[in-house]
Amino acid sequence: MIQDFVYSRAKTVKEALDLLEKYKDDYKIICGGQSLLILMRQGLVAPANLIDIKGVEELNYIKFKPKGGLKIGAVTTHSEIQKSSLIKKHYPVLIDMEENLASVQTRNWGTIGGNLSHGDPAGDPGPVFIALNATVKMANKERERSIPLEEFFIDYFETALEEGELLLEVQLPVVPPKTATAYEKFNIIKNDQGIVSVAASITLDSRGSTCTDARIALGAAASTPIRARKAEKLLIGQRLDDGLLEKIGKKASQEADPVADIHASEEYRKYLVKALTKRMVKKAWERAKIIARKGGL
Amino acid sequence: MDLARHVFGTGDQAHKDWVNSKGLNFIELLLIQTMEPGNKGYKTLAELLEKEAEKVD
Amino acid sequence: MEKRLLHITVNNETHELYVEPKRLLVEVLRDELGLTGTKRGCNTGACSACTVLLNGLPVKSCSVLAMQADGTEITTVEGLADGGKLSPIQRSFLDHGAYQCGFCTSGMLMSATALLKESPKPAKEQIIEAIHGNICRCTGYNSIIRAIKAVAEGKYKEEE
Amino acid sequence: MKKYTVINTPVHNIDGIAKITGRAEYAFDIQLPHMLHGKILRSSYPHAKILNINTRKAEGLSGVKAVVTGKETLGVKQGIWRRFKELCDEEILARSKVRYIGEPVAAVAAVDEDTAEEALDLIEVEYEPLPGVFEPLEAIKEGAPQLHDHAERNINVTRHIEWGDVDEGFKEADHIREDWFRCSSQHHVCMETHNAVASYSLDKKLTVWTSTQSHYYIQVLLSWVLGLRENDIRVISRYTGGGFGSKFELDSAQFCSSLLSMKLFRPVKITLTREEEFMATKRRTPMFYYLRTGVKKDGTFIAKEGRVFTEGGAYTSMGATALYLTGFFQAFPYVWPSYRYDGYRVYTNTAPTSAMRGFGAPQATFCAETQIDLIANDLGIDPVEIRRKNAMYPGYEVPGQATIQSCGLTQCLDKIEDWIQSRGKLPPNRGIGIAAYGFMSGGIFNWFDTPYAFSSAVIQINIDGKVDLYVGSQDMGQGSNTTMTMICAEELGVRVEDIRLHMGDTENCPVDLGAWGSRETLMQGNAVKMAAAKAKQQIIEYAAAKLSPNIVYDLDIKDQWIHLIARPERGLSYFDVVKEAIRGKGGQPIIARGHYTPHRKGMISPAYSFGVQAVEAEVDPDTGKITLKNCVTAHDCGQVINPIGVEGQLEGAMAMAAGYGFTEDLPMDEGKILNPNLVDYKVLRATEMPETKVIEVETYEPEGPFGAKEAGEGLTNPTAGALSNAVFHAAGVSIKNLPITPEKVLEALREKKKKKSK
Repeated sequence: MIQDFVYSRAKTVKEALDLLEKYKDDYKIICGGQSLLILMRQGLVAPANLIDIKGVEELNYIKFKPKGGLKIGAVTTHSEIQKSSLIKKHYPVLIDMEENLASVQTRNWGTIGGNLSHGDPAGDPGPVFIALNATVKMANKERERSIPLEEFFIDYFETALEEGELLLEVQLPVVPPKTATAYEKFNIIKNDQGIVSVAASITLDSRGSTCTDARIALGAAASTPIRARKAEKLLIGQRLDDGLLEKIGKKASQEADPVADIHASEEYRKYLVKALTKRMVKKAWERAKIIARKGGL
Repeated sequence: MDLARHVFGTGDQAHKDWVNSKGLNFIELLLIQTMEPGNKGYKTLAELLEKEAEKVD
Repeated sequence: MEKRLLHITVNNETHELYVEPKRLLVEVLRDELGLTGTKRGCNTGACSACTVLLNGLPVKSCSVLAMQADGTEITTVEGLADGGKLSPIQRSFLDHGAYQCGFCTSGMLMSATALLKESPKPAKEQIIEAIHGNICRCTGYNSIIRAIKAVAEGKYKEEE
Repeated sequence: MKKYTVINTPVHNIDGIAKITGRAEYAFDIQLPHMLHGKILRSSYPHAKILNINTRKAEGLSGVKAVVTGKETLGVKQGIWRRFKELCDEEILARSKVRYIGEPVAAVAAVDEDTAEEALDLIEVEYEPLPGVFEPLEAIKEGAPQLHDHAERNINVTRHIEWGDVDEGFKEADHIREDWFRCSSQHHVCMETHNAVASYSLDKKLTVWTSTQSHYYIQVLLSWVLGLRENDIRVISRYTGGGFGSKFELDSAQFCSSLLSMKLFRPVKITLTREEEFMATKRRTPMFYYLRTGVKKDGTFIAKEGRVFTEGGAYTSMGATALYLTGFFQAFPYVWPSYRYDGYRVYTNTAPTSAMRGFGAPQATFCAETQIDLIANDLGIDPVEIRRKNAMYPGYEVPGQATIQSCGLTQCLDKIEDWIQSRGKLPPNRGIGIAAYGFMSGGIFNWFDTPYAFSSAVIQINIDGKVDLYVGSQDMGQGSNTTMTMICAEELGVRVEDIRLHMGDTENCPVDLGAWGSRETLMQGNAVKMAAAKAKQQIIEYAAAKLSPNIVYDLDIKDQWIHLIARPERGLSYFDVVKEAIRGKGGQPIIARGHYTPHRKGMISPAYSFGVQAVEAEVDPDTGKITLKNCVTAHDCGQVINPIGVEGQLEGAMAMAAGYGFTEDLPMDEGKILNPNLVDYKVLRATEMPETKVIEVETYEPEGPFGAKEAGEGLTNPTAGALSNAVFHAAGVSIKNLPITPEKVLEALREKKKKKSK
């Protein structure tokens, strides 16, 4: 049963921030509410005030600038991202990710801002955006600030959002030349949340043979999406071979700190991190190689 | 043997009490049957039933 | 709890009613408007039996606050058979036995309707993806997939 | 004229239009004037004494109309095995002791659901927690906590099946295999959760709208626990949103809404939440299986010994039947010269386990078919060959148990072998596994102790030729309404649209035991056929006078045309004759009755379906993940009545059984189910379904209507076994512990590697 609450609807960012200020001691923000409403029905969340930002149109956009990169407004739905030709052209991995995120029904109403603010370590966008070096823009009544997405996630269902603060936008830098990203989650029922998920972004040198930069992000492998930095280091300046992949996989699974639940043991999750990391690095590497061959992006 | 099956099969209090009153333990017989090979529980019970039958004749 | 005014258009009929803000769209449709064709199969937004079209897009009416649907256009299963004529997907469901107990059927039909509107000739993968969120415990899905495919292949035209 | 005009033609489900337009009104949808809403307070302890229940605060909450506890009931220990007093052990509203988490202890009626739910928190229950026991092999040990006073060592039911000389058999065997298997639980996950609207009126009559597989059982059980006369209770169940074995026992929604309504003389509706559904509406019986099997070098089966310990949960429920059937079907569908089975159902402090589609047979088939492939592998014999060598055949007698009349098992094996060959060489990490199976067409047992025929039907033909067909069978989606309509139309010689079916209402439908054990097509079908034949006879008598046939001519009706069999062109319109017949009867419509109760048909069932299923699966060696590619089933269900229906049953059963095989499970901690929701409980989605193919092997079953037999439940039996065999052939590991999760597969693969490297 959903507990009673006072419902207020914001139409603009300013209205939203005023409401956050007004109700600061006890509120929840609802956008798509695809996760929140379940928690409220189960009585796990019972805010005195519910602030609805679904209708804040000024936060519903997908913009791309060849220099500035990509900007996605917080109330943009998953479906809008999935169907964006801009994103398909410049960040195809996001389409792969969205196509496998929950169900059509959820994607049609759920939003990217809501998903990230929920702070679920098993969420799909987290690892992919981290691999793509995303930053998030937040604001309260006084100021705006931007931080790297990997610093946004603090703990299970806990983010850097402070009281009175609203997530406004996700920003992605332009993808560097000869770079490609791959993402996969492991699950038993397709489109379920990943038992473990891995995103890898690989940048190759001009000849497309050795790795000059790498970002590996793991989902559901710790209390937040995390980067496997030690594994990344192993890649720099290297050429791809099975021996290297094995080492990277091992390292990544050592960096993972998963918990056991009814779906998988801790050990199995670590093993999956290894298997998926190997696959994603290889996949991203091969994609990057093709890009390098074509020259440029 | 079939009678033994009937006795175990119904497993109601009347049958249990009768078997127990004959110095065997109904539950033990059941457990022997499944814990040990060779159909022991039933054989034991069948023997008992035969003895009893003879008495009646 | 203070009730709020809700303007909503359902199957081309406009309604104005006062609802508690905590009411879900599915509750308003079933309990207030008596449109019980839309079902509820779970409490965790996992089964999609409650799927309706909101401004043409399939959503789970158990995962949308009624107040969030303010000013939108909703289509439920009751809105599919227009003027006494079954829609193509409904006729195809009949021919292919794409339902058994019928409890997930409304949601399935809404998902299928939205898919065929967005891409009239979907590939099998698209069909499967479109109904992935809808649980059916009876049919094993394949008859539903065949039914949607048949419409996609033009075997069922809109009745004149 | 062709043999049948209706049978074996694809017919739209007669409820189809209602279901695809949202007009079908389920009990879930019922809204009555002045109706209240109820909620049930459930135990959070797996095992505890109830010392006291204080309802004062709850009753004080504004909007609350009544609270009931076990104290206010007659305290009947009810159960569906009415013939065996000790097996009736469930009060539904516990009075002195709770035995599983989720057991009802009180119920509230209020003006709306939220208020009722709020009131639950205000009910103060004083428990004295008792130590619990959760595993059968623990519960049967000396000194384990005892759930019921009458059940020493928590033994609830035992079953013994034996024929031939097993011990001699093992002496003759060239090869003996012993294996332990663990069969997990599974939940029915009906899309419509259990619910009921009860309305008690001042004239002491109770009407209950509910979602059930047997309105008759619910009527009888309610009269027992409420102390009302059987026929002062009317149970209505027009549409049922899935059953699968979960909806033919009395449930907490039906009982509590009735109690509250009788207290308030107002309609009370109780709808279980999905969580309650998982916690407290019965489930598939988990089993620990020990199999010892002896065979000859050439694969001939010699002797088999099976021992089973089943997790009974807190009450008997339908578990006693599952215990017997799993033992019987353990030896199915093969010829075993000697067989011995000992089954033990053990009480545990977990949600009661009961009937679920297949009724013990899927567990048996998984273990048996997995072991057969291991034996075939040991001996280097082809899996199809070893099954063919030992397959049941028409006329075979299962000693002391059953006589097999129709049996198309060998033809099914041939068809599956052809398909396997057509697949050619498989890509790496792929495998095809097969499993043979059979199932009953309704049970002959009468533990419910009904004095009525097992199935009855009534027909009334009106002046316009429209036929009112009254049946007691329950359509829960399997399509029996359509099947009965088709059987009636065929026998009577009219069309489907000439028939108006009446069902799902104890007030105007004759008794049928309900939709379980795959009984409707054969049993209700026979009753309908008999009624139709009698009605037809009456019509033909009138026609005979008109057509004055030479005695050598015989009359028949086909497709509304009453004619001389030898000269079909000579005849009369069905409609004309009906008009005259009714006038001739002094204005009385034509009325006929039919009934069926199996006699002298062994211990189990009048007829058995057979089949073989092949599952092609791929195993990812890096993660252990299983992907289903193909599922082909060759099935002998006798004469097909409605091809659309049979196909739907096959595919649906396969999806449910595949879930049992590799995704569905009910993990528990101290008796608490850890995944009581559809996010964490994994049913198959459209994305997991393989290509499915159905090959009909038609036989004629003399006992069945038009030669038909079971085509619904049996199809749940083979999939888990076929899948485990597919994994065995794809990856070389055999998982004997359901469900076959990627983690288990991967672990087995790593074990195998270790062994190799050593």
